[in-house]
Amino acid sequence: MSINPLSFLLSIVFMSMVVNTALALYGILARPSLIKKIIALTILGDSANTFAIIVGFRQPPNTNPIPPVMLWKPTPQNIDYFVSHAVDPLPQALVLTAIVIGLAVTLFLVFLTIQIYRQYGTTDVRKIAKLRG
Amino acid sequence: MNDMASVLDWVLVLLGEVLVSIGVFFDVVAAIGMLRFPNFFVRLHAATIGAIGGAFVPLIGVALIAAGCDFLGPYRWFISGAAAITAILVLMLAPVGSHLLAKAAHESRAAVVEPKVVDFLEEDRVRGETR
Amino acid sequence: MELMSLESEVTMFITIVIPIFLAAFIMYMVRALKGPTIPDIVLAIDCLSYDLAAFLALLSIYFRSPVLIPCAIVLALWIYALDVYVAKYLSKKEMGE
Amino acid sequence: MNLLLYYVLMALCSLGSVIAVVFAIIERDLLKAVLFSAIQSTLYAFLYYLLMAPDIVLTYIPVSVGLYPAVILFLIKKTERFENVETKRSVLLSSLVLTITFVIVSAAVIAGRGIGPIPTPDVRFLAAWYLGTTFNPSIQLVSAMAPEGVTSIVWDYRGLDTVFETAVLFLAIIASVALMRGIEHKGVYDELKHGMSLIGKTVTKIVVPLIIGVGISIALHGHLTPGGGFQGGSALAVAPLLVLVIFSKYFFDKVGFTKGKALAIRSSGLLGVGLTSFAIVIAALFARSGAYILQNQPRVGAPIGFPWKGIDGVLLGGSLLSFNACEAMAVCAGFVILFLLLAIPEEYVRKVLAQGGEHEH
Repeated sequence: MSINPLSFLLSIVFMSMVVNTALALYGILARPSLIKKIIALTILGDSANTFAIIVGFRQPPNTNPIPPVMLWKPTPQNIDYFVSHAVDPLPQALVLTAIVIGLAVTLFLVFLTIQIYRQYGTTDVRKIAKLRG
Repeated sequence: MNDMASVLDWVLVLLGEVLVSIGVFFDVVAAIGMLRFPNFFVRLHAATIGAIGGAFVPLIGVALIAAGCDFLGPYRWFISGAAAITAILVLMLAPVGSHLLAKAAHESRAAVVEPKVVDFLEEDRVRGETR
Repeated sequence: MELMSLESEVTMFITIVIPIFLAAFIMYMVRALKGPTIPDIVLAIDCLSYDLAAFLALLSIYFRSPVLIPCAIVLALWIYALDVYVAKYLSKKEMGE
Repeated sequence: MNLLLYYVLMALCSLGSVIAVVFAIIERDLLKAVLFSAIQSTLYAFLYYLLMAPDIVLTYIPVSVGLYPAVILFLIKKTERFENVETKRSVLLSSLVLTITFVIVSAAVIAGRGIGPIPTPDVRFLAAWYLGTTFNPSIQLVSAMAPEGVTSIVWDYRGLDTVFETAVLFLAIIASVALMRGIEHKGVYDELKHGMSLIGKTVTKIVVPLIIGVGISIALHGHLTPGGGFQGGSALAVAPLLVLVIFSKYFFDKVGFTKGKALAIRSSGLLGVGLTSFAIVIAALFARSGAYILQNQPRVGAPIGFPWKGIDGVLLGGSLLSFNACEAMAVCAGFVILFLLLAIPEEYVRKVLAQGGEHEH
């Protein structure tokens, strides 16, 4: 059994993102502090975004890929080179808006958490549940 | 291609490589210092070397290398200028960041001042002469 | 003696330099994760990011992609903000005062 | 160009991010957890750089290094710093060893047995279509005529998606504003009492124009080099936040920059996005021809389009330029509103809330 080193190293990147997602889910579901939940939520979002970008990655033979920005005059040869070497721009365009919206949603959660602290005097969900019941 | 590279390009590239080598040396030295020094106020010295020697000097080197690399086409001036701007930013921002951090750490006693002979800042604060 | 071309010389130089940078980054990472106090962590992140900015500028030559260089400017500018926030947090005033 | 080195950089970077995430999740001191997640963000930004996504790096660094730690620090300062759990050092070490082993072993299994060569040399057909038509004068009727692939997709090929995403963004901001309604605070700025040290203030006076310059150039060059409205807007939002932290909130009261003015800037940005998306339709009404909403370049049956080339062959990018400028204004002003609300002193808010409760009930 022979292992292609490039494939192995890219699999490490992919599996790291899987592990990060799992850790972030643990943080969201099992940790009591609301602030820790917000931190874990942002890590979850970033890992999910990274999956999308890895999907758009490519490896042209014997050289590195280039970003999806065309720097040369639009002659047919240059366009051919660009199409055969640039990475997929679509996941990047989707992730771009996801990051900014993620920040806005995080800010909303921050305001909610502050409001909860004003009402109950704690950010620990176990204590909040006791106070309610 | 080989003959096209002029002497000036070679001089720029070699000068830049010397600067990058110096920067990398400082970088490793600063990292070792960061790891080995005993407490925060001593580590500030290593941070200075890491920011100025390890980032400012290699960035100037990158600007020179990029200016000499004619295989990058006309866009090499883009790399060169941007690297020089980054170098100036690092030169301005890194010391101020460390200053603010050190002042806050001293004020809040988040890190111990050691080795200490005399601490005038602390005495002034006790007498209420700083704000 | 045959002279090396400029392009292969630059590529070889950067290939040699990258592992040394990596060694420094790993040492900074160890300090940033070990810590013991908050200012230590921030200082290590600071150094790591400034050096990373230099490294990114070097890599944009290595990848022959000039459009990658703005990332270095952005990283060097915005890591300063992290220092400021943590310093403000450590001082006694509230964040907005 | 050594491909092995390139992939080793990527793998080390992601392994480092796993270590940082383990620390961030296990750590009990929330301030340290935020800093560890900042390390993770820096490493992710490096990973995006290596995956050749400069647009993402330009958005991700201001958001996750410049804005997000500040927000969480505001939150921790207003609430509490320590999480109420026991953490043992052995748990940390064993989870570190476990995760790293799992990553390496499973990667070896995938590479050896399962899914075949993962780095493919080709992209999907749709991506090849986008790349081939983003800047192609020979087929102008289907081209976006802007050399930046990502911005063309954001505002031309998939413009309607982006308009609705903008709507989601502003709903989230409006919801936060609604939570803090009826709370206005004003104070007098005192140079000696408020803010941080003089060195910090002086350098910030130099840096803030630089940040604004970088932000505006990222936003307005979005159709030529990596950048665009979202990137430029989130980069610009760091400047007011720095002023807020270093000079204090009362400095904004002194120069007269209030929540209402930020709201006006945001609304005019949104209005600009709306006008740009209907501009060709309005022009076509006068010219008596067909047109599409969100149209950029001339299409079949709709001959009017934005100019893509200026004098001396300068690329204008059609409607992308106008969209980017308006979106940057709107995003930046939206975040500034939230930071101004976050900076109101907690004591004052509690006082107002207590009084308001008495009046209403």
